[in-house]
Amino acid sequence: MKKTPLSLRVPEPLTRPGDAPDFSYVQIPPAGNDKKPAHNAPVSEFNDLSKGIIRVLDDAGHPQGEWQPTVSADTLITGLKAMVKTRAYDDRMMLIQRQGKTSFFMKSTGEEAISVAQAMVLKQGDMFFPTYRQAGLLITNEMIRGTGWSTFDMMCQVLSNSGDKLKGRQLPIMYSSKDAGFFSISGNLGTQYTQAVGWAMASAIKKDSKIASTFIGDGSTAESDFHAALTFASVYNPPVILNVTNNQWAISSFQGIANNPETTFAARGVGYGIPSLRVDGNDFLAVYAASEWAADRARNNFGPTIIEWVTYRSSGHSSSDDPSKYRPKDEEKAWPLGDPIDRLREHLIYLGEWSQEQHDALEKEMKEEIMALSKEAQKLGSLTDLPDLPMKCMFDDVYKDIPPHLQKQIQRIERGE
Amino acid sequence: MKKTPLSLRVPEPLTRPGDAPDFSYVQIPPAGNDKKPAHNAPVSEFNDLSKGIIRVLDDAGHPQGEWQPTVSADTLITGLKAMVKTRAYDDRMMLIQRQGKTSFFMKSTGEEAISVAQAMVLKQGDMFFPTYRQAGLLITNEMIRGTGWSTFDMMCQVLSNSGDKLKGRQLPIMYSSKDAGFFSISGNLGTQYTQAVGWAMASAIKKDSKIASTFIGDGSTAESDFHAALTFASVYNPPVILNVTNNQWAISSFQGIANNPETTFAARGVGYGIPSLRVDGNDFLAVYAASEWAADRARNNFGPTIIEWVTYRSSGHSSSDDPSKYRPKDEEKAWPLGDPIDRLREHLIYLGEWSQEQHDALEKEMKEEIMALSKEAQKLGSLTDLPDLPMKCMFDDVYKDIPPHLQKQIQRIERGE
Amino acid sequence: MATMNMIQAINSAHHNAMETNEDIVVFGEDVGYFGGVFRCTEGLQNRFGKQRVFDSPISECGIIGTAVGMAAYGLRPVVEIQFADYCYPGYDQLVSEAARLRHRSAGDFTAPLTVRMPTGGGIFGGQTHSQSPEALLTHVCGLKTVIPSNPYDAKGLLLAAIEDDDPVVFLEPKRIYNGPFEGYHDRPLTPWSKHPDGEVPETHYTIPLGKAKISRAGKDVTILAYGNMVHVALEAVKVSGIDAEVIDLRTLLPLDIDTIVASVEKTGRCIIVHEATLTSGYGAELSAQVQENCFYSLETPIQRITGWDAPYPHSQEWDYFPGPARVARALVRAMEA
Amino acid sequence: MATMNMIQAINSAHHNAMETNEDIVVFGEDVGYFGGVFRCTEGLQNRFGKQRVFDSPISECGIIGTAVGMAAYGLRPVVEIQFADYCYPGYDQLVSEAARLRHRSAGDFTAPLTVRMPTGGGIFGGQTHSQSPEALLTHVCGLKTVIPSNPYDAKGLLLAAIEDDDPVVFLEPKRIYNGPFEGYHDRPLTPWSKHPDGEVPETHYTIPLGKAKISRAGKDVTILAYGNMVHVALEAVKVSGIDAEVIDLRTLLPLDIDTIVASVEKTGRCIIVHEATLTSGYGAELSAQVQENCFYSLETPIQRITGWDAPYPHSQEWDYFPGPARVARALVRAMEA
Ligand SMILES: Cc1ncc(C[n+]2csc(CCOP(=O)(O)OP(=O)(O)O)c2C)c(N)n1
Ligand SMILES: Cc1ncc(C[n+]2csc(CCOP(=O)(O)OP(=O)(O)O)c2C)c(N)n1
Ligand SMILES: [Mg+2]
Ligand SMILES: [Mg+2]
Repeated sequence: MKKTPLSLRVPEPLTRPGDAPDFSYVQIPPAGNDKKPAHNAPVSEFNDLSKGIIRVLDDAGHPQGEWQPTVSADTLITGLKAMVKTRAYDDRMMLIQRQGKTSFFMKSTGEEAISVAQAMVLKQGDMFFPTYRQAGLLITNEMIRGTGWSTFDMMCQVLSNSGDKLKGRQLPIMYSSKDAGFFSISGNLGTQYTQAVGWAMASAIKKDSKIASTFIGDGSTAESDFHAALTFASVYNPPVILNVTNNQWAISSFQGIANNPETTFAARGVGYGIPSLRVDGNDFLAVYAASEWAADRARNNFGPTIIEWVTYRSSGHSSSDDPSKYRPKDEEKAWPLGDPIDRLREHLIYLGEWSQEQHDALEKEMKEEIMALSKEAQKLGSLTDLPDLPMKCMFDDVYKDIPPHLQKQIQRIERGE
Repeated sequence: MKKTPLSLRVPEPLTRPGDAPDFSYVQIPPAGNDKKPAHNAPVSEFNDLSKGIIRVLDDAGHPQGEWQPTVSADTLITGLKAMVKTRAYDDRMMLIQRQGKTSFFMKSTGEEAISVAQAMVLKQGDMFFPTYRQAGLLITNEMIRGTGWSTFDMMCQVLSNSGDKLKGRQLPIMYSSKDAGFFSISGNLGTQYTQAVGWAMASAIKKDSKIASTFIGDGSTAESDFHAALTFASVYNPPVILNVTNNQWAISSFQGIANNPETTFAARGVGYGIPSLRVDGNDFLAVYAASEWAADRARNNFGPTIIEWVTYRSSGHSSSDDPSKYRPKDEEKAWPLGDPIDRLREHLIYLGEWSQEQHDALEKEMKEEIMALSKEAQKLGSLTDLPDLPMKCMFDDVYKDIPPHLQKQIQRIERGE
Repeated sequence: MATMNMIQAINSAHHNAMETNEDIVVFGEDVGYFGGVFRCTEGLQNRFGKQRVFDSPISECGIIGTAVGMAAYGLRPVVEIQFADYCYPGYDQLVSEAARLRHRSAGDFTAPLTVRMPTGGGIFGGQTHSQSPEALLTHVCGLKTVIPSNPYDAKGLLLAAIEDDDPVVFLEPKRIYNGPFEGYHDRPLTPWSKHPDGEVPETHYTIPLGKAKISRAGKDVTILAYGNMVHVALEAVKVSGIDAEVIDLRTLLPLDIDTIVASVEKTGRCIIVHEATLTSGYGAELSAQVQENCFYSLETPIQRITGWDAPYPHSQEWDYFPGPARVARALVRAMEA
Repeated sequence: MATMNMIQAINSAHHNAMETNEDIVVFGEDVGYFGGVFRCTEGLQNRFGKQRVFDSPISECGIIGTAVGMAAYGLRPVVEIQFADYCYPGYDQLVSEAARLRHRSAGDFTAPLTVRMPTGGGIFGGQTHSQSPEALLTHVCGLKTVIPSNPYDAKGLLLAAIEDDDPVVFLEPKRIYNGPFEGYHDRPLTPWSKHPDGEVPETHYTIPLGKAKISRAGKDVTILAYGNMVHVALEAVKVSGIDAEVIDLRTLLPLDIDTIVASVEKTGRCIIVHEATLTSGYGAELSAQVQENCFYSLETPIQRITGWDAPYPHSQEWDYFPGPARVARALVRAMEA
């Protein structure tokens, strides 16, 4: 056998700044193609479902195939509203960051369907373990259940102002709302994945009926916690949805730095013996249906499901990022699965339940609502105009009770040391 | 849909002490059944190869099918000798431990084919990153290449005596021999897996022709490094063999605590987009063939291979372990894939290249050789009879040069502090 | 009252805790059917069922990470890391998650979990079965770190740790599981049954976290020690004949500085003993605090008698170990200087 | 000689090292095409090719673990952990592997790798972009830990680290990437171009590891500082008007204790400043060593002025940060007591 000299494969995206966008690497099957398996189907039935892309809405906005969810137009309109509101929120808060009123912000533009639809599917009492790109969970929860953090609360957190329920402790967007079923976001990537599995194990141990759902980015699947979570989920079969948001980018690294082209993130799950779906994340109906399927599966004690959402991070990674440095400008416009808001709007118009006029009005309304809220929120201060938190507030909640050594540090501060 | 109340699945082995052994969970296909794919076959060709068990020797010791290696009888006899020697070594050193001459020992009884055959396949300059259960790598290397550590050196390490090349620093069996292509064993499970991938990446970066091979146990696949290694291997395609020794047990935990029955350890690899084989680890010919296939693949720059070796840990986990506490007594006798030495012996006898008399003579010879060596080694001391290492030896090699703060600690010792 | 070694005392604490609180779950490598490699969880699975006591995959990351999630749900996980040397793969979940959750969520979520880890050497375990990582834990605000020196304290402190609403790391000095160890590896070990602190109630009791104990009153030098080093220190007092006060810290964080200061102000001399490596060990913190609080009382320099800055060696274990002779010599120096 | 900020100096060190040594490879999250989120590796991939400079998966465990393997092969990996706060998932590979390999194999295998990590706060990064984990590194025998305070030192120390045959953690105080920071967040930052230590040769030079630098000579108090706190200390000297000697440690392990002792013996007073949390911070070790070595010279207690024992807060960042006013007050106390 002739020897090829060894060399390292260093994957590169198809295109870089200056190139025309090229998404030929994303194989897009027609909508309605895939079977919907039984909740207790053997893992072998998921070989194909974890490799293709489950789609419901076709390019014309018509629903197709077995995965069509049973969902009322009202529900869909609520979903549309929550997506539009999330986008308006993102845009406004990024502006506020640009104005220097806070330190940092992150948007989920283009990925709104995922958190909004899944928030609608899960129930009060369930627990999400999100990343920083699921603001839609909180916004939807407020809209449909009115529990937990409001959009106003989120704004105050972003501003670190006197209305911030986290007392200015966390970086903007690191929300936490137990009442909304929204677990405290960590800055350390991946850790929430294992915790969600633990939370779901606890629910099972207590013979409860609550389920957990957690999110991770394509890039972050490389973290150790991804593996720990899948291993424990594989072994103990807890009621958890393990979402992988494959938005094609991890800051400047494309998804090929986390996985090779011969597989998918969902296919990883099958390797662990866990049913796994790969789904069009920009198709509200597909997200709703797959989430509902996984939630039902979990609630019926059939165990975990992995769902890879194929989507695209339309905006920069964060307020600190300039994506034009590493990917073609306007790449998001070429994303072949479109925009989730546009696609649900088209579907509703096709159903005769919505019109472009209504849509324009909705966008205007949400923009104004967010604008008004953000003005209110700024009245409670911002990072440039810090609330007068007593220094000792820093020491609260380090422990349940302030131990002697922290008391002494407070005294040092009080003594003017 | 009727709701099942949630509950945690806590896997249990089929049998426990007092029960009759039951290996019905191990599905054993006939020998010779499997295709041998091209070295650059797409990952999809490994779906079946990662689920079944690749076997060459049938129950009568006759070789079958495409995976038969081209290997001379002499080579096989060398392999047999190395396996018998490894077992004699293990037995003797365990005895020495029982006599209190050292603190600890671990055997690889029943798993000898894996390290012996793979040591024969790899070349001088390649690097193994083993666990504590691959003493056969060193013993074989000495036998066929005469480089690196000898069996005598291994004994001295186990005894922590004045011949110990590791200066008594490491727990017994934590060998290290660069010249033998045997990386320093770590007590922390799994870490060698990622390192092997890094070493292989280095070889590729340098356009070298050397390959790496690493081992991990079924239980230890749960560690974070397993995932890091597979992720990096999936992305950079380095020349590495990723062996998983599934010997059914991890101390007292059965393999079902690391994976669920709907998958295999090899199937994990396919999920990562890495070609993966599941092989009868007690079939010397199958081990030889699969190792050769993976080594050729790596050396030709086609990248990593994962191999799950289906085998059985016949002895206790270590000298500190009593397996009768958690599994049926004599479970090893019921192991359906037999004993690797017996099976190769039967095959050689079938080939007309070996006889029971020769085998008995070999076992006697190896026993005596090991006994003689161990007597020699004990002349250099043992843990009960410690060599007079100067205290400062402890400080050597913490850094390349002894830094001032360690010099001061040596001075403290010298001053009698 | 029964006679228990430290393993039995720890086991008994689990029994008491689990009987009264259904939210306590116990898991870790080999802790289920087998009862743990040191047998601390023996019999628990049989008694409390597999849903509450089970084996875990070999992933310290997964053990601590799932425990954080369970604790956030409302359970009280008590997990075992097989050896403290193996806590590092789970260190991120401990430091960045368990320790931070209450603060970062302003009390919205909490992580009341207990992480048990056998610690320390003296068992010819080589470098990866012998380390004492307490300094890597005490630097982490949000964590509490506890280390008992005898069966009575082990049970009372473990029950307090389990009932504590903050994450607690519970270090178990494995060298003294079976008996107090004065540091003479070549002499037979006295079992706990012959020691007053081997008398352990079978019923529930707690020893408050954050309170040290004076193991021996004395007036000439203060010795700060914890875990197995308490016994080494007591032996060093005997050997040296110096009337030292031996303080068993019991909880490293939060530290009972008041007891320490009162003693050092009395004695004017202080020695710190631990088995972990010297540099940036917990002894450094103790030394700094004693110096800060007792500067004007100190007659001679505070000394740290510790393991050397080398990986815990296998055969040279007793060269590494800070035994009674070394501590006794330090006592003499403390009086001379 | 050119004017460089710390990012450029670090970048320049990479260039010099990679030009002359083909065995140097550079990788980490976003370090390849993009050149790192702080741009320290900008242009390296273009210049040295993708086989030597590349993006890595987001796995600190994988980054450090593969680097250990590469180093064992014979390469010299220089890897970036995007923020020091994220080193924990790779901590086991650092502590149990990189730091131990030479010793446990008696020199058979070694791990000459450099792990770069931006450290510290002051950038409104919240608790997970602000931590200073140096004490968790200095406790690890077998590792060296380096932290520069200016561009000139950054380049020379980084080249020394890369050329060192032991594993080195190179901490980069991100608050001073662009200019010295005296601790006034509300004043404009002076760029390095206006500072003498912003003059950096484009050619290769090294600054030996283990040697501290006297940043300001003085006779009344010794201030021990490193990284950005050196500038805070210098400012505190100005504010207080006290003639303090400021020692920039530069290497934390091995520590240049001789320079420290000489200074404290002269001044009789010592203040330690760091941004990390107090308890079991590196200041504890410094305090202990000063006390052990200079007991009879000390006139007043050694003080530690540090971050408080709380997670680094977002909005209260400047309440947490040990700024010049706090250090100045400590100087006054040091003189008064
Ligand atoms: C443990 C850890 N390592 C690195 C980082 C820095 N970091 C923050 S976000 C990010 C990229 C994550 O990408 P992906 O998981 O794809 O999520 P996305 O941002 O695309 O939603 C990185 C590397 C971190 N926060 N935590
Ligand atoms: C990080 C770490 N965690 C735990 C241990 C303790 N330990 C040593 S061997 C072992 C079982 C390993 O089982 P497996 O991987 O199946 O290998 P086998 O012993 O069967 O060859 C455990 C839990 C360890 N050495 N390192
Ligand atoms: Mg992404
Ligand atoms: Mg095993």
